[in-house]
Parts: sequence; structure tokens; C-alpha cells
Amino acid sequence: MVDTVRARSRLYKALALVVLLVIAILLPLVLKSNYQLGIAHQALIFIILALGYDVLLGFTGLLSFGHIGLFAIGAYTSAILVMSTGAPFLVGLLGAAVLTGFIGFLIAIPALRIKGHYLTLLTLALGEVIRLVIRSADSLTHGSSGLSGIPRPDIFGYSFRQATPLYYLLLFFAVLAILFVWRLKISRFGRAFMSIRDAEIGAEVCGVNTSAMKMMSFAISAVLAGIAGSLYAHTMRFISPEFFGLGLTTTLLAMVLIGGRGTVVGPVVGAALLIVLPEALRFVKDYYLIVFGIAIWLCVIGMPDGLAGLGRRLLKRARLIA
Amino acid sequence: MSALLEVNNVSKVFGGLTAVDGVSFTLEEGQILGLVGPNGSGKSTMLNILSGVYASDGGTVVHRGRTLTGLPPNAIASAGLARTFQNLQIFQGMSVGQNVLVGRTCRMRSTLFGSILGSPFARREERESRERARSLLERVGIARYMDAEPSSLSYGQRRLLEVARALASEPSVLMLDEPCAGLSQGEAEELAVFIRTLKASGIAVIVIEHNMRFVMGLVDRIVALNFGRKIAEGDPRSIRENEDVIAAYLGRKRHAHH
Amino acid sequence: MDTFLQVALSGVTMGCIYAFVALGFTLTIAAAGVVNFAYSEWVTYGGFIGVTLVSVFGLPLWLALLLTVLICTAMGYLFQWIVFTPLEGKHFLTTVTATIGIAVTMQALATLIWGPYALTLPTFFGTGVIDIGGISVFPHNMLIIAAAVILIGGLQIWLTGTDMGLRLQATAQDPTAARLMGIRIRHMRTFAYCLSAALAGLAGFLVAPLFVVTTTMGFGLMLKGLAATIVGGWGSLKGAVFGGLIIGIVEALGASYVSSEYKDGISFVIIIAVLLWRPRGLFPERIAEKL
Amino acid sequence: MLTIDNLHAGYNEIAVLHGMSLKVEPGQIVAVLGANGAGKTTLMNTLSGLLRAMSGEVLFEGQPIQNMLAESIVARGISHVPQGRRVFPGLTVQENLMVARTAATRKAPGGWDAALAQVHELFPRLKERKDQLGWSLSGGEQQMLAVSRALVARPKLILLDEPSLGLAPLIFEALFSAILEIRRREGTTFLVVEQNAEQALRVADYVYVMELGRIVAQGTPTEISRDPAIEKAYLGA
Repeated sequence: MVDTVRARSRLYKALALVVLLVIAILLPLVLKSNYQLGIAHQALIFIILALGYDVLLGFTGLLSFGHIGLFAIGAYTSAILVMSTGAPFLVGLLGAAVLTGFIGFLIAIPALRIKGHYLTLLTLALGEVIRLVIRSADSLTHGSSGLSGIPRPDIFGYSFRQATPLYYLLLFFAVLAILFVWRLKISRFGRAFMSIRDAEIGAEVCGVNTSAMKMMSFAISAVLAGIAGSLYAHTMRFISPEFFGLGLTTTLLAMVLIGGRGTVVGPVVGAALLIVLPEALRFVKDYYLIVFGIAIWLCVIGMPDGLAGLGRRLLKRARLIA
Repeated sequence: MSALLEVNNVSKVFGGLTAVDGVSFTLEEGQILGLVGPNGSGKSTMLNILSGVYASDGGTVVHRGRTLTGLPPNAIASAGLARTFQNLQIFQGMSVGQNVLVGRTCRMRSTLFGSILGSPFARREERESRERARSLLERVGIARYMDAEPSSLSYGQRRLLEVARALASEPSVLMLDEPCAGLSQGEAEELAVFIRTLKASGIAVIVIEHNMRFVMGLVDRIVALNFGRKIAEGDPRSIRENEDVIAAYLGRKRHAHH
Repeated sequence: MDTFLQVALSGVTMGCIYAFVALGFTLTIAAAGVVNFAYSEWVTYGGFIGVTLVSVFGLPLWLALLLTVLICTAMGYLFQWIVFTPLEGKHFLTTVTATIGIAVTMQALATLIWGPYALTLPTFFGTGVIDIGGISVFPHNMLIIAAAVILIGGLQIWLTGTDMGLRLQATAQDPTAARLMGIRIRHMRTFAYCLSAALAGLAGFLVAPLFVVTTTMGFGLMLKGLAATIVGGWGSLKGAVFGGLIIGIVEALGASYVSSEYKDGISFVIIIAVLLWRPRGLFPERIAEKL
Repeated sequence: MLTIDNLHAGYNEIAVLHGMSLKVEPGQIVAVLGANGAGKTTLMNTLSGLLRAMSGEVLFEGQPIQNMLAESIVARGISHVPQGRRVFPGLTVQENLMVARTAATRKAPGGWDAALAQVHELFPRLKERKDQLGWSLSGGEQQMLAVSRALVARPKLILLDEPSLGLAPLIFEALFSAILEIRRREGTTFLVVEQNAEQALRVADYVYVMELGRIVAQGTPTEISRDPAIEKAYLGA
């Protein structure tokens, strides 16, 4: 009985995913302007970034305020590699992923000893220092005026200059990221991450090497941030240090929390929602932020598990009634 | 023949207070050992040292000829020492089945990429671990909650979940910290029966427990602590009649122990 | 030497402001266990309310200062009631996120009310400079330092010399034991929020003439306040004061002898350096050893 | 004075007390004995209002108090000396006592000065250490301070939770004689839960034995010390 319920819920889940994917594939047919496609581009990039943040925050329970710093490093690394050495896009992307992964790994070393709010403040300071360094390394980054004219992705001679092909490229990466994080979650590594989040000492005596797992979690989330950064640089074609500030950290945090931390669908929905919503509500921009802040507050108080948790609860109730 | 676990002269100091003071005892294969003593006598500290949660300030712990002293908890778990907690350390955000699977971590070998890409080895390992987790949950009688959240379990069932999780690492020594706290009389009796089946399957057990009725009826041997020191060791009958133990519990006839 | 003293004096001035901010931020952590990331906005509002009272309503500065502190206190009372009560006893992650949300709302609201442009507040003593032993001193700086001495000294006397002060300390140190002494910890917490908000108003008002009032003013100050809590000890009121002064002085010296370009980075470097050296800050909290 | 009837209580949804009933008469010293995990601290925390009762009734001077807040119960005249003492670590001895003042302190003859003098007379050590911070006191001194904090509130009933815990025998003997002295002078009633049976049996007027959240035996100290129930409660059948 239990097994059939499980199998059926799995089937529904798979079906929902296929439907979503089909919608995502057909979306460019509906989106008329490059402006609308541009929003879709951003949503896809932030899905990757939020998924990586969720690995750290939602799975492993580590609150970093410096994640945007890694995103920035990814963006600048890729842009500089491609623009100043003429390397192909894929090399820039790879370079960004490797460098951010390495830096994530470095951040993890002190993070093993520094806990709770101290870790949050350390990462906040690191993120700001990264931004200051980018701003003052004029010769490489053009300082606060930013880097412009970053070329669009070009893979084996095929240029993703047009908005629609670029959309499919980003969709491809986002789907890869979703699959990766989903497989991670149901693997022994994902379980180890979550056990650290829920009861660190319990995890240790269960044989989880908490140090190694925290490092891995930091590195994975950093690699995803690096990839997202690279894609951002080559999609927007302009980056500046001001963009990668603490305001963006807040937005990222809200994406994961409103969507539902510790889940795969949560950051996807959260990122899409928080990119599309302000654009849709552009005419009330100032009011939007007022409502947005209160919504964050309401979410953590009233829906601690985010939209994903709310959805699960509603489904359960529906099943009980049926 | 050397013992399964040898604890030699172990000490632990917190600030100025000596919580465990030169305690030694041995545990044989398939034995059930009770660790008793009044509040603050150092039992929990002892268990924390054995499981690696605390580093000891002196002495050695030797398991099957291998010195465990100074190893981190996860290495001690791999060596075959598993434990439960008095104030439960359940992974609340994971299903009951996943909780038990975490207990198997130290027996799993698949790599990150093997797991993500679903290599044949990783898939087989995952499947086998799942089956083992299910059979362990069946043994403690909560298999039907495999996909439920731990919060839907009763307090007693959560204790059993921790036992199943500890057993998932295939330990040779299982350490239970106050397994009866919060259990009804009936549940405690069921637990005693279950612990005896573990003994029958060759697992040695160390139990810390305040419920003396439970301890006396279950264990083969008792080590009694007071003020961090071992004050008596022997079978349950001799412990119950031991003057020092009675004094430690009831405050009668105090000798110069401290 | 004179330049050194000059720089040190301006460092002490800013240090006093940081101390106010760190103190107010720490008060709610100590008394209610709530980390209030919206504190930055409370400081901002202190500045804006001050400007409004002076330039729109034409109130004299002293009255405006008094009213600003009063309005902020009322705001603190209202906030603890509506915003923070649901957060008590919740996880650090929850309170941080919720208060960041509140900060976003308050900042957007400030932009809506006062606009995105910088506003200015005149000082009490004009822009003149007085000369004390070869050092030129802005009278406003002296006012800030005097306010800090009076306020922090007064707070110290109040905390240790009055029933209410002792009860607040008891609540911070052990709320359960405090309840057993018949202390109404609810009232103590409400009071801590009001005091915290009053300090924010004061800091915002006093700092305004030194710079300009913008919607991000409080945020910059709070980052310094955070650095102060790391240096002085998380949750410690004394630590907040010392930490604030140290950050202010180090920052001023660094800006004048190293590079003013990196002035804002100094407090971040201090945070990183201190935490790498001592993972739980310079003066770690006592934590329970038992499982 | 205090009547507990069929009390059920515990933490979260887990009951620790399964129908406790006991009575304390004015001026008595009543001891509740039991091994660890019997539910003694849960009983104390429920009486002082730190925990809500699940069901049952607690009458103090004829009034139900089981749903009152800790702050109001202190005002009614019940002071709880918690397990582990819980002295305020960052306050001096004097400040710890000042914090414990209530309306009753002021109303009593002599007010605060008399209360302080009484404490200093009972525990001269606290007078010597009056400017020392709470955390720097020894265990025995902390226990004296914890009892004194309760005394300052001029209560009718003092709840003592494991006063002997972690104390050397000589020190808690001194503590118990101080308790007898307090009762002689003020007529204060005491409810003491203890693991250390011998000491409690010496001073108590009436004794209850607790096992797994229930009363399993009661009587005068002489009756109880002969009762096999007590040894059973501690050492198993």
C-alpha cells in the first residue's frame, strides 16, 4: 500500500517535471520581445546560483553572506579570460568554475572552526572585501566603472548572440544544475550534508566526516556560483562591482527561503519568482520593495519551509481528504 | 585472549573539575555492560570519550588491539563503535529511512561522481543500504514509518530509530545513553528483549541507565561510578549489595571516596 | 604628533557613534536573544526624522534631538510588539532573515518618504573650528564625545545601581532564573527594545551633521557596529563600547596613514583577522559543555 | 498549605509525571526522594510555573495555581531554588540578592535591611563575598546564595531542587542545618526533592518516594528508612 502511494507520488512528480520542462522549452514562442527573454535569461542564471546557495544553506545549514562574492569572482574571471586572452567561452566558464571552487574550498577551512553568527559575519566581511578588491583592481576590472562589451557565449564556432539560442543554452545549464543538485540530494553525500544541518554531533558519531563534508558543500556551492557568474557576465555583457553588493545577497537568501530551503524545487521556484515578480510589478517599483521585505518576514514566520513546504502540506491535506 | 574493548585509566577534566578520574574496565565480545552511578558521576562523559565526542585528558581506549584514543567520532564509528544519545540527535529534516541511511555512511564507498551519475557500483550500494535500513527498521518495529518524518514518531519510537541508526553502521560495540528515558514500563521491557537479541547476534552493548530495574535485569556486568571514579564492578547481584554503591546512591555510610 | 592627535580625536568621535550603534544592536541580543539586522534602518530613520523636524518643522536642534529620540523609542516599542515577539526563541537563521526583510521594507519606505537624495542637518555650533592646544576641533565632535561619556557612564550607573538595571542584567544572564525571582522578563525585553531604538535615534541624529543623511547611512554604520561586536565580544554591552572605540580609532589611523581609499574595508579586515585568530571572537561567550 | 492532586506534566508532548499527589502542611519540611529520572525536577518546575501542567490540580493555600506564570507564583509566596543554583554569573552576591527583592520584602518588618541582615547572619560567608561576582563563587557558596535569594522574597514556601547536588558532605550538612534554622525562626515551609536520601531523611518531617513519575511510598522518615521501597527505587528490584 505504502509502496503504491510512493510510486504514484513519484509518478506525479516526474509528470510535473516533464510538463515544466516542456513549458520551459516552448516559452520563447510566447515571449515576444528580447526584453522578456532577457528576464527569462536572468531567471535561469539565478536558478543555478540559488541551487548552489541551497546546497550550502538548505542542505548543510551554513549561512554565508559572502556567496555573491563568489558569483562576482566567477563573472569577472570568465569575462577577463575571454576578453583579455581571447580564450573561448568554455575555457572562461571552466576557469570561473575552477577558481570559485578553489576559493570556496579555502573559505571552508576557517569555516570548520568558526560557527553560527560568527561564520555569517566572516562571510559577510569576505564578500565585501572581494567587492572592494574588484573595485580597486582597476587595470583588470576597470574598477567601479565596470567591464562592458563582454562577448556573448560562443561554442565551437556557434555564437549564442541571439536571445533565443542563448535562452536554450542557459536552459541547458539550468537543467544540468537541477539534475545535479537533485542527484546530490538523494545520494549519501546529500544525506551527510543534511545530517550536519540537523544534528552535527549526531552526524559525527554516525560516521559522517563533518569537516570533509562541509568543505565539499562549500566547494560545490562555489562551483555553481562560478558557473552562474560566468553565464551572467556573458549574458548581460556588462558587470560592475556595485551589482554584487549585499542587496543581492538579501535577494538570494530570499529566493532560497521563500522557495523552500533544503529542497530542489524551492530555489528554482524562488529564483524564477523573485526575478519575474519585480519586473511584472515594475510600475510599483518602490512599493514592491516595501511589500517584498514584509513578505520575507511573513515567510520565515508563517511558512518556515517556504513555498515547497507549503505545497507539500497542501498535497498531504488533499490526499487525506481524498 | 584480549577483550573486545579495553578502557585504561581514562580521565577527563572540565575547568577545574575532574569529571572522569582514572577509570578502567573491559568489555568482552557479546557482553552487556551497565554503567551506573548517581547524577554527575561521569557516566555520560565516559560515553562521550568512548565515542570520540570529547578528547580524553589521559588514558587509552583500545578496540580489538587498535588504539582509538584521539580519533575523531567518525573514525571511531568506522572502527565499529556506535551510540545513541540521551537527548536524541535525530535528523529532524530527513525521513526515518534517511536517518538510518546516514548511519551507514561509514560503510559506503561510492564517490561523488559515481553517486551523481549513477554508476553501477553506486546504485548497487545504495540499493543494498536501503534494504538494510528497511530490515533494521523492521527489527525495531517501525518500518511502516520509513518515509515519514521523525516528528510523526512517538518518543519511544524515536529512541528506537536512534538504535536502528546506530546498528546501521554494523557496530561491534553499541553504546546506549539512557535508552529508557521517556519510555513506558512496557516499552522498556520490549527494549530489553531487543537488546538481548543483539547480544545473541554477537554485538556487545554498554548501557547507561537510571532505571535500575531495567539495568539489573538486563546486564551481565556492572561498572559503578561516583565522583568520576570507579567504585565497584561485578555482576548485578554483587553491585546491589555493595556498600559503596548503596552509600553513593543513598548517602549512607560515606567512606573517604572524595 | 599633532596630526596624530587630530586623527585620533576624529577616530574617537566616530568610535563613539559606532559604540552607540553596537550597544543598541547588542542590547536586544543580550536581553531577548534577537539579532536585529533592521537596526541599520533604525539609525537611518534617526537621521531622517532629525532632518525632517529641523528643516520641515523648523524646530530648534535641541528639541529636535529630544523628539527624534522619543519617536525612535516609540518605534522600538511598536516594533518589538509587532515584529519581534513572533521571533523570540527562534533560530538565528530565522531572526536574521526576518529582520533583513524588515530592513528592506524600511529602506524602501525611507526612499519613498524622503527621496533618494542626500539631506543635511546643521550642527549645533555652526561649522567653525576651535583650537585646543594646537589641535583644531569641531565643536560637534566634542558634543558627540560628551554625549557618549554621559550616556554610557549613565547607562553603567543605571545598570548596576538601580533595581530596574539589575533586573535587566539578570534577564540577560539567565531568563529562567530571572522569572523565578519574580522578574517580568516580558517588560524587561520591551524596555531593552525601547532603549535600543533610542540609541539608534541618537546615533543617527548625532552622525548626520558629520556626513549627509541617505537611505544607506545606517547600513554602513551597522557594519562597523558588527565589527565592534566581534572585537568586543558578541552579546557583551561593555564589549560593544570598547569594540566601537577600537574600530573608530583603527579606522581613522588606517585612513590617514595607509590609504583612505580602503577606509571602509578596514572594519571587514578586522572582522576577518579576529575570527581567523579567535573563532568565537576576542571574548567568547560561555557555552554549555554538556550534550 | 500545598496540595497536589493527580498531576500530569512533562516537556513538549512527553509526560514525565503520571498522576502525582502529595500534601505539604504549614511549617513542615517535606522531602521527595527518588533516583535520577524519577521526575523530581519536573515536579518542581511545574509547581513554580516554569512548566504548564497537562492535567491535575495544584492548590496553594486553597487557590489553584497550576496555570499561573512563574512571576505571579513568586508573588504568591512560593520561591523556587532551582537545580544547579542558577546564580546570575555576572552580578555580585549583593546584586544577586537585590534582584530577588519583591513586594513582600518591603512589606515585611524591617524591609530589605532586615532581610539582608538575616541572610548575612545565616551565611556569614555571603557577607564576606558580597562584592564578588556570581560565577567566581564555589558550589557551596552558590547554593547558599541561591537559598538566600529565595529567603529575601520572604516566601511562605520554599521549593528546593537537589540542594546537595555536587556539594561536599560537610557543606550540605551545614546547608541543611541552616534550613532547620530558617524554619525555626520564620516558620517557613519547605518542599525538598533530593537524591541523597540519608541527609533528607534526617531533617524531613514527612517523606515521599518517587519512581518514574509516581509516588510509590510515603511516611515519616523512620517508616520510610525501614521501607524496602526506597532501596528498590534506587537500586532496582
